[in-house]
Amino acid sequence: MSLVVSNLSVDHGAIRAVSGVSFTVESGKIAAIIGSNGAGKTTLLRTLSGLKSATHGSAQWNDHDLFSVKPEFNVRHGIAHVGEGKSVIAELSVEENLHLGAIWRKNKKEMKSTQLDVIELFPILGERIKQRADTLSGGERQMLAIGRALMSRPQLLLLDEPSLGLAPLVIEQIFQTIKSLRDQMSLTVVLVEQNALGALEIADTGIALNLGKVVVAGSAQSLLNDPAVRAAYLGY
Amino acid sequence: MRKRLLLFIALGWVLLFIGDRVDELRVYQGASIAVYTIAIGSIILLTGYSGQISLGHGALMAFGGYVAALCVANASLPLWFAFVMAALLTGIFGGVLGFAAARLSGPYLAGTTLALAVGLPSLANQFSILGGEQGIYLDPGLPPARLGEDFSQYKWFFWITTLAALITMFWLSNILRSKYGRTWRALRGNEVAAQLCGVHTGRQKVLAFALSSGLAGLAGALLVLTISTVSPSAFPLSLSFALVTGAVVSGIYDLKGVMLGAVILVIIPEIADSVASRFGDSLKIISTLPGLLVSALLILAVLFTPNGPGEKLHHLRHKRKAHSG
Amino acid sequence: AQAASQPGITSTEIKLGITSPLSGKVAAVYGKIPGAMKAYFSHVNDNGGVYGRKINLISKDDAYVPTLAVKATNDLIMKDKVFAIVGALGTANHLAALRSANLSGRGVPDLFVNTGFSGFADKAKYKTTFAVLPSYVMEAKIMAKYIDDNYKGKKVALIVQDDDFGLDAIAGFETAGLKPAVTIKFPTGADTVAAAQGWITGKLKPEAVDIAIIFATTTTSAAVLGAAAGLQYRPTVGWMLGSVGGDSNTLRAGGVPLAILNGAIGTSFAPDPSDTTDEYVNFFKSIYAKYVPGSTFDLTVLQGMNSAMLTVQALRAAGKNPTRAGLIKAIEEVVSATISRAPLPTNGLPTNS
Amino acid sequence: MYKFISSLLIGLSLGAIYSLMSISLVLVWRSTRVVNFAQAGQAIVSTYIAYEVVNRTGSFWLAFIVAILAGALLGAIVDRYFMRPLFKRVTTGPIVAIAPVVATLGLLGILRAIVGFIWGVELKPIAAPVSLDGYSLGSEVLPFAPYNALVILIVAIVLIVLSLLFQKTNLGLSLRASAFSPEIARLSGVRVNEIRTLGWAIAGAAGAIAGILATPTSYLSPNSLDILLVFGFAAAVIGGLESMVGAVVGGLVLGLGVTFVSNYVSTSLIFPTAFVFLIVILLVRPSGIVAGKRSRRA
Amino acid sequence: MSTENSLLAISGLTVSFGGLRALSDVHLEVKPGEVVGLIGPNGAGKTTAFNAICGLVKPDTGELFLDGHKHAWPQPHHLSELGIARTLQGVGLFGDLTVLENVMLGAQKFSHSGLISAALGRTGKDEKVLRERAQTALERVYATGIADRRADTLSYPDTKRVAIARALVSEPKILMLDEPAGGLGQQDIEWMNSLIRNLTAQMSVLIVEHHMDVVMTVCDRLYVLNFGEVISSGTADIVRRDPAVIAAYLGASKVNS
Ligand SMILES: Nc1ncnc2c1ncn2[C@@H]1O[C@H](COP(=O)(O)OP(=O)(O)OP(=O)(O)O)[C@@H](O)[C@H]1O
Ligand SMILES: Nc1ncnc2c1ncn2[C@@H]1O[C@H](COP(=O)(O)OP(=O)(O)OP(=O)(O)O)[C@@H](O)[C@H]1O
Ligand SMILES: [Mg+2]
Ligand SMILES: [Mg+2]
Repeated sequence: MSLVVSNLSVDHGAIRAVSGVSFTVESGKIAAIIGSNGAGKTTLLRTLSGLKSATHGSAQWNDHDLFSVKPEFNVRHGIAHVGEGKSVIAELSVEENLHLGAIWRKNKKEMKSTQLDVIELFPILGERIKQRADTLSGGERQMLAIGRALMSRPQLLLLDEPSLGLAPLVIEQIFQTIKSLRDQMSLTVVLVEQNALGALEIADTGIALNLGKVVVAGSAQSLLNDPAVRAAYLGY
Repeated sequence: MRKRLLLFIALGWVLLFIGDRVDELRVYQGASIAVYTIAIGSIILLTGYSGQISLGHGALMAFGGYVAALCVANASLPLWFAFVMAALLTGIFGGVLGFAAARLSGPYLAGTTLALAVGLPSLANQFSILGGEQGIYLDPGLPPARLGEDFSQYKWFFWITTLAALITMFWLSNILRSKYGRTWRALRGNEVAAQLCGVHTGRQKVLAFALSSGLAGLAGALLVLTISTVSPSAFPLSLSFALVTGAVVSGIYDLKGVMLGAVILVIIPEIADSVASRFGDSLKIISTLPGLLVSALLILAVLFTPNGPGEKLHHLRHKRKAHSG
Repeated sequence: AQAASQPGITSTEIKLGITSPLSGKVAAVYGKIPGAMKAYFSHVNDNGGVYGRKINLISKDDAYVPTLAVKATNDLIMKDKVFAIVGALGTANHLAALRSANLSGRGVPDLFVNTGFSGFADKAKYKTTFAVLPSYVMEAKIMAKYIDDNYKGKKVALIVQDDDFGLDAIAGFETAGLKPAVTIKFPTGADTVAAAQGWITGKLKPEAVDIAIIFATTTTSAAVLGAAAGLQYRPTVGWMLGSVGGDSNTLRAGGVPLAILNGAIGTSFAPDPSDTTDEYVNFFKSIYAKYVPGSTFDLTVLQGMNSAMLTVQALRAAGKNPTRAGLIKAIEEVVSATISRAPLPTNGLPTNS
Repeated sequence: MYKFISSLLIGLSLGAIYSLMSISLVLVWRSTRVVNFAQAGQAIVSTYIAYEVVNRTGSFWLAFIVAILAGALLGAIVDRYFMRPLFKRVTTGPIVAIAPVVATLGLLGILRAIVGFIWGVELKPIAAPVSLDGYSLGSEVLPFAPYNALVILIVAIVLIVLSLLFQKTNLGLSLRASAFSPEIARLSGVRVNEIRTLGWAIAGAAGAIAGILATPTSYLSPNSLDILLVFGFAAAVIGGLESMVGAVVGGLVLGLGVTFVSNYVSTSLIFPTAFVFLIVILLVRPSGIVAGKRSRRA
Repeated sequence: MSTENSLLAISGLTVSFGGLRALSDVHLEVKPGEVVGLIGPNGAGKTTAFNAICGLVKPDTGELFLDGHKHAWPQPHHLSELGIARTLQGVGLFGDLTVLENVMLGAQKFSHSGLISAALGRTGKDEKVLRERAQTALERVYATGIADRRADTLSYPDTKRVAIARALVSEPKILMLDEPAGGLGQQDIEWMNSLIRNLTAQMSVLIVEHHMDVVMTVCDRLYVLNFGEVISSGTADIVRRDPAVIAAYLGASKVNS
């Protein structure tokens, strides 16, 4: 039970954005992927969920080959992706955005209860439930995006910079939430973050990317203690 | 800038020289190309730059055509003045329309201009001064005597339309390169950001619509010159669509391709004609082929050179460089 | 020897050209004309042609749009180098073509234009143009006279297309001193049953008209009569149909019930195409059936074949070595006589259809 | 009074037909953000097919069903083999905004040419399945026949069925999500391509219904639905493009407006009326009568 | 409240959207040469306050003072003339314009040529002025090297630079930055800090930001919004220890770090 990525390379035209990346995330663990702007983090995640096609390499989630189907079917294998930059549908209401997350599941009752869980996690969404998503503040949208992904009750959650634009308290909450999702529901999380410190603090393993290549990988603790990592990504 | 002026003058000489060497049919086609050049230019300004879609430019051409014909037929004004009036009044009409249009976007604007194209010509029958369906005769007068005896009517039209097209293209290319062009492109991309840069977006959209209308009016007046008559049926919906086609084929964003678009609009029916005659003279083929070809071309253009031949060439050149380098 | 220098004339061929709407909104009505002309020319060609020359008719589509008519006419004259233009159709179109391509200045014969616009009779302006049909003005005058003779003082309504064709009719009725109580003008393409219901319930019925004249195309006649059928409406005296849209065959094919047609008064300047006793109709009909099998023979076909027949007569009259000028002269001198001898127009009187 | 009631009834019948075309345009707009000008072409093809069926079997209702199926199939084909490649290829530059408009116009031309080539320009009639004789009110016969009632009934059914489909099922949400943001919809497990094609198919069916219902009261020719397209589009814009109720409201408003102006002002003002209506309504409400809320700007 | 010596001040600002009150009775001022931070939880109304100042939303009540004088709420396109420039929370560059053109657009107010001279192609001088100003602005954000690139091909940090250059080029007296550091890596954040500090010689800065490093480093004073109300204000040190702010916004962990 694990996510296994091996020797993955991805190109944007002539630019090789991800180059020979391999790593494994054990089921029920959090992997933090850190790296500066343009390191290839987003590209990596988009490839895993199937939005972008890989040039080389493979990725397996348990027995499922992530690259064998279109993204809409990866969701059915329990893989949810929250895109970079508030991935919500602006023209739909908050509620519709949430329903969308569970749309491929037919069980309405289950959907209702999941929605309650999500609202408990982000109460502001409950207050704005009938509003169009584009009236939300930047941070509220980020919460909605995560909420939408959780609506599909995923086993593997791919999160692209969830802390972007969020208030410190909320970031902390979100990181705590991720942690508790892991602990309580044994959710596996691939967490891409600029906020390396926060991410590594909750993660089990850490991977630092630079120019598409893995520069350091190991337990999160070891990265936190690595002076090179501290200098490059943590700012102290 | 001076260089550009010289370029235009040189181009003018070349065109006139060519006009002297070819037969009359080509000269007539040349005049049509010049007219389409202006009309397509007006679409490029509007759609390519300010991002507004018009499916009703045929109606604006009709407006200009009527203005010019009225000036000549009723007020006996000289031709050049009639053309200036056509551009001016259509521009003003477009500006008024633009006040409504500027608040609309995308499909709403497309719908409104489409309704304009359908509605405006049939208004012509409401006013007897506009000559009903039969229209008004625009008497172009004879070419000036000093051009010689065998200087044909069509050559005269060719000179007039080509000169008008050159002047318009010179102005238009200047405007599109100036801060106006930049502003329109900007507000097409992000209206709020443009406002924060100090752009009065409403006013700029109206301005673009008015200028584009003015050009369409001028093109309409020149079109009327080449057929000597203005009547409501001369500006069918298909004309409006043809202009959009021409603009897309030219590269909607690129004034350089504009002549190409115009040439294609004129040439396609010719090709259709010769293909049809090869298939014998089935009336069905004669009547369906031109429509089929124009439509097919349009689709091929959006599919394969969506941003115009200019961009395509650019890419090819880069590829070649990349290969050789 | 002289003929060799004439455009469109070779020792074996006479090239003629026609522009007409083969596509677009009026194609359904007029699109058959070139085919009908070709049928007649084929018949002539198969019987030896004109002094041994075959007639070759080149047909161009103008979609009823003046710009396209100009282009097509220019192509015919300058590219295909036809000897003459025949049977051109549509007033606004042909006016534009005439003026822009300068037919009279170039001396290109412009024969038997298929429009009733009275202006084409102006020989000072259009030296080479000949109209064959009596103008719609004439037709309207005759109708007006008929009404005056038989239904003096009755309330008349006039339904016309808002274009040259309709304007001609209005002018004709006016000069004949008939003032319609109601005039309904509608833009081309807006002649649906719903619109016609509006005309009937909104104008004809409230005004209690006695005679309603439909001076429009078949589509309009069908729409109005269809709407009338649904409303069980009939003007107190009855309907009166102009020649263009009064063809009962077409109307019946379009589902207009026979009952409503009965008692309608039609004007037709050609013999009724369904009249099997008329020798010309039968003659044309057999030709058309032979060369265009499967197509219905209707008034438009008759009109086209008639133009073609006149063209052949004119060409014959122009002699063995036809020139453009000669052709024009021949028509002026000879064909005018021929026309008066020919059965067309047969009578100015309305026939019951 | 008779005149007024008649105008009202004519306007409603006319508006009902506009509504159908308008609904089909709204459906495509909602599922792919495209104004489908080819709809008139698709509808004309399915109506000609219906004409052939009527001719051969004499059954209007069989033809009606065949037309719906043909319309749906054609809609699906247009999306699958035409719009999808287009969206794949055209991704950057100012052309993106107008490419769909232009492409569907091109398709309209092609479909019309094909129809002209196969069936020619001669007018073809389709007889109405029920009587065209108006109901009477006292001594007056009204311009409202069983056929008009049938049309309005069908519009109502189409509206109700589609509204239920959209509001009570996930399909509506999937359609809108795919239209607004294919990527997010995909990430949520929506089979975006199939859903969009389905949207086009449903729209094609609605357009086919409009085509076959419009024909018995007029003729069929390669151009006979053009006016319907223009009015249907105007109706959709008046209605706000987003909702099917809006489409129907827009259709009825336009049908009534055109009829009243024609009957009370001038018969020749039909087309200008549509334009004036559009301008006036859009000046008051720039995104239609039944518009969604304006979005936040920054 | 004294608004005499402030560049910009708002008082009693209330904004609501339908039934939702996004801001209520907000007071805020910016003095010359000051960097003022506006912080608060997501949805507290920070961007809305910016939008009100910029004329992008219409306040229910409230007054605006510029240079100590009462001023009507401006229209967005008047801001540049009033000496106010703003960046957007998204980046808001014009994707198909080049970087230079983007920045030149921000300098539009220095161009005075009209349509006629543009048509005749006589705007060379004018354009040159704009170009030079744009170049200078790009130099200030160390982005001269990318002047000819199309804006939609830039890397994320570069877009942020260009957005700031476009704001700077109009020579504002007040620069409003909405989350300038959002999404930036550590090095770029440090660069941003020093840039903002350097700007204070020419202008005042009003900044919305969630990155506490940035806020605490560059801001002279802070206002904290929560549910549309100012719950705390003062210097960074005072605010970060305010229990209300900790509870509503910072969370316990930030206080000690
Ligand atoms: N659509 C694209 N086309 C071309 N190049 C791209 C595209 N998307 C990303 N790139 C390039 O690929 C590389 C990796 O980009 P990516 O977005 O994956 O980085 P990232 O680590 O997510 O950065 P950030 O922290 O800014 O989000 C960069 O050099 C970027 O310029
Ligand atoms: N146009 C609008 N219509 C309805 N509600 C709106 C609108 N604009 C903003 N809001 C609401 O007002 C509140 C304040 O929003 P605002 O964008 O000002 O928050 P913010 O403080 O900038 O948050 P963030 O830090 O997340 O960007 C939010 O709850 C938002 O949902
Ligand atoms: Mg990223
Ligand atoms: Mg904000």
